[in-house]
Amino acid sequence: MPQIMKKMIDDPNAPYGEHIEDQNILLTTLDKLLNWARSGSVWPFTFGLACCAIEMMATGAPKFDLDRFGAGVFRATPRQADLMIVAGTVTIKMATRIERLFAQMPEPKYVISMGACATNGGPYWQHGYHVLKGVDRVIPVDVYVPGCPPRPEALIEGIMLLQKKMSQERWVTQKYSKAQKA
Amino acid sequence: MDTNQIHSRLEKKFGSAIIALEEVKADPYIEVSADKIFDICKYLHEDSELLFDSLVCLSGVHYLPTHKRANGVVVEKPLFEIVYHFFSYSHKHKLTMKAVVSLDDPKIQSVEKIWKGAQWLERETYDMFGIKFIGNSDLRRILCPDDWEGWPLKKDYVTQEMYKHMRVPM
Amino acid sequence: MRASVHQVTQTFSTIFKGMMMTLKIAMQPKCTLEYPDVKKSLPERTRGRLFNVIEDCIGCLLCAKACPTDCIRIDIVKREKDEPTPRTSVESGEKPIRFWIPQFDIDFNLCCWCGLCTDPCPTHCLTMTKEYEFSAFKKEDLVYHFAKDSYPIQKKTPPPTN
Amino acid sequence: MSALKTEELIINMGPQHPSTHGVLRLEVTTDGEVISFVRTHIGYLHRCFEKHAENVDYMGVMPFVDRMDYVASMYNDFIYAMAVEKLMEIQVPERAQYIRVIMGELQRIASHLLAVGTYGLDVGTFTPFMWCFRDREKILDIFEMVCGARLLYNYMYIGGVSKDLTIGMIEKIKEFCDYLGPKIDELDTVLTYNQIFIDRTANVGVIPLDTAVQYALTGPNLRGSGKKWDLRKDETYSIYDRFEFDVPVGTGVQGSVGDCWDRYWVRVQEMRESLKIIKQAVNSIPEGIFRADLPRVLKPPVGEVYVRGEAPRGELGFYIISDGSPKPFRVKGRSPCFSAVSVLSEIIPGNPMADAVAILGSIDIVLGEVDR
Repeated sequence: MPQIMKKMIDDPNAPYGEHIEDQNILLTTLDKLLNWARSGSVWPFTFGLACCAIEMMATGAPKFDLDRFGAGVFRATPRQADLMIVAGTVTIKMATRIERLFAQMPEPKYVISMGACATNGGPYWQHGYHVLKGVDRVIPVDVYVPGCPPRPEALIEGIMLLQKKMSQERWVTQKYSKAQKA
Repeated sequence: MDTNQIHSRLEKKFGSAIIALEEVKADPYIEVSADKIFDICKYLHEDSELLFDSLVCLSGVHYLPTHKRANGVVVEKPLFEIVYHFFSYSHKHKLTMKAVVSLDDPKIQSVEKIWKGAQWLERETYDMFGIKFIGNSDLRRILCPDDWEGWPLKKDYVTQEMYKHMRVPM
Repeated sequence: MRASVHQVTQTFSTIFKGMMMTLKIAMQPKCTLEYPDVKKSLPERTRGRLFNVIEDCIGCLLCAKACPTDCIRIDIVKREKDEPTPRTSVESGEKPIRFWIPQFDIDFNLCCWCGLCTDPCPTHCLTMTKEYEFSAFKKEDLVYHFAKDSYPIQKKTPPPTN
Repeated sequence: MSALKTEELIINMGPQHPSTHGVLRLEVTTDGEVISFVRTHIGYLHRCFEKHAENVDYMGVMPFVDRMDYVASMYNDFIYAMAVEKLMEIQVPERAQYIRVIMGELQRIASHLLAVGTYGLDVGTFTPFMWCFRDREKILDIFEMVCGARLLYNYMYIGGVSKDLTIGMIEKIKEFCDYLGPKIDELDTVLTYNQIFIDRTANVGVIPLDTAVQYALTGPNLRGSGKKWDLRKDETYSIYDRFEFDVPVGTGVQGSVGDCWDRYWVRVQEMRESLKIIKQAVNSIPEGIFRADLPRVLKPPVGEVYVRGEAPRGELGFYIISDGSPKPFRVKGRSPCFSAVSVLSEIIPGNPMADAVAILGSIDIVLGEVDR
């Protein structure tokens, strides 16, 4: 699996940035600005596999409009997407493709495992010889959305959870703060 | 024409190749010997009385010694059953036909020349059971990856432990 | 020449009609449900997350048998004769509880939300709530343990290894 | 100028591609624009339905049947329940038959709305997708009110339906029928008779009738090629003989018979016919029990059955072999989309890439059913 730049992240539930030694006012505000921009425009990658893909399309459709979160722009190529919503059952024949597609995505990339099938094999875990028991066996997953299929609101809640997690990250501090270099 | 009339008509034409007509719960079927399958299907397709112009479904079934077949006969030797469902749009009648193939060398003639749709159905049966269809122009696995071990739908199938670098079982 | 003129006028007229239709609909009220602020009032039969009132559960294992994906793992231990057998609550028919239930886990990574487990339950303690917002950062948070840990005997069947 | 040495490219369209309606991979050999050869790869969503059906009891197979054609899962249950009932000779009560027809036809409209909406996306328009999904959400609300789930219902049990249809729900369905009629006419003005859409789909991907029969195409794909064949009318099952509706057939109005426009037009007309059926069924639904009382563990007699019905995508059939035990011995799902995908490698060559996308959208496939 490609070496992912370590997302320096604290406990997502902890309040913002308490325990970083080098509290530089400039870097943290830059971080906040960067995170606000990034989490406000998470571009998902059209990656519909099975039934959850229909609910993902329903989330993009007018009733549960995903564009209100800036995440409605479904990009078809992995090069322009920064969130892969694995929506549906991951079969073994498809797993090798998922790895390649995940590797092709530009670096700050996130994965939402939508539905029971992508999380742990779902209803196909017992006799599904061709089903991969959970997508986190091939790619790292950030948020698990339960449901079979999850309601569109559950997917939106999952994306909001991801946005909360993204806003905790500190790319700028990690790159320029003195504490890191020492 | 219902299954009995079709059975008598086939018996007149092919004699011993038509093994039996089974009056089974819900759907009667005709059992046929496997090596004459191509001629029988050609006759079913071309005969003016039958005109089966659509092969609706082709499925494989695997029996182990303790299992009971649809007509209640308990199987002694493990065998494969290939079931053909035909339908005729012009005469509006249907037919279920079965052919039995032994397990050690599962071979049967392909009917792809008669119904083009049969190619994929045969490929799927080959993928699931390992029954070779002689004459199928492109006999490859269709659902499982090409380097998958074993025939998944056989009753005694055991999943392989690893596929490339992924653990298959739970 | 005449055909191509007809073709051009035909194109513009149909597109114009389409655009007018779109403009008319753009003026109509929106059908968007602003999710985090406005939550849909779910109908009464909605099948959300399962919930089990453990006090009413008599450990009959009917739900685990009915589940097509075997995602309910129950572990029951028979009570001795002399022990007092508590009864379930009034509305569930006051059935005697003859088993300790040290483990009642529902693994929502395997559940298929079909509702087949709620039919055979004799005391109706296993029902489907309207809860659907419980995404998590870790997979283990989605395995829900309903058994009370105060039971003396702790014999847990391990979940399938991942 | 000496003949330039040209070389054909092999491009993989899929398994992740916005227009393949799921995980289908077309290995396309093209000289850059016109496709000369297509090799279709499926199996990327093979979820071992038949292996599950052999290890779960008859009622437990229902959730897996739901997930075969996950866009029209109510109709999969309908046909699977009919197959088991024919095997066990169960008499389904009248009210349950009416509820099944109402729910089945609502599911057909929802499935066609999705097919028509995504076909608009394939051909390049975005508005019909939004309108179709807005209307489809109204049907999903009805389904959620009746059986509790939005997409995979597990609503039809063997012997009837799992929950009754109350008066309030029947009112909601009547309300929806009046709501949808004009909406389909709106769709017509925006998409069906839009000249760009007609130029993109007429005379494209023509499937002649004998090829359609050779590849066992069924449903809107067969009716688009001019064959008036609908299992609800010609091989009547359940209570479809009590409703009059007519079967739309492709006549080559905009181009030739059997082109993409005809298949699309057949689906739009079928939505109107389904509305007619629902209106008649809702007005004449009798009172009574909604499920025959059956033992919890169903043990059908030894034997086999093949039952087929007119699912939104074509003739969906279930071939069930039972050996008397509570678990089916073998269940084979005959999927209409499987034969629809097999015809691709014959009709796509010779068309440019953009038309291949239009043809793929017009045969309306769902990969859960192709790969089972």
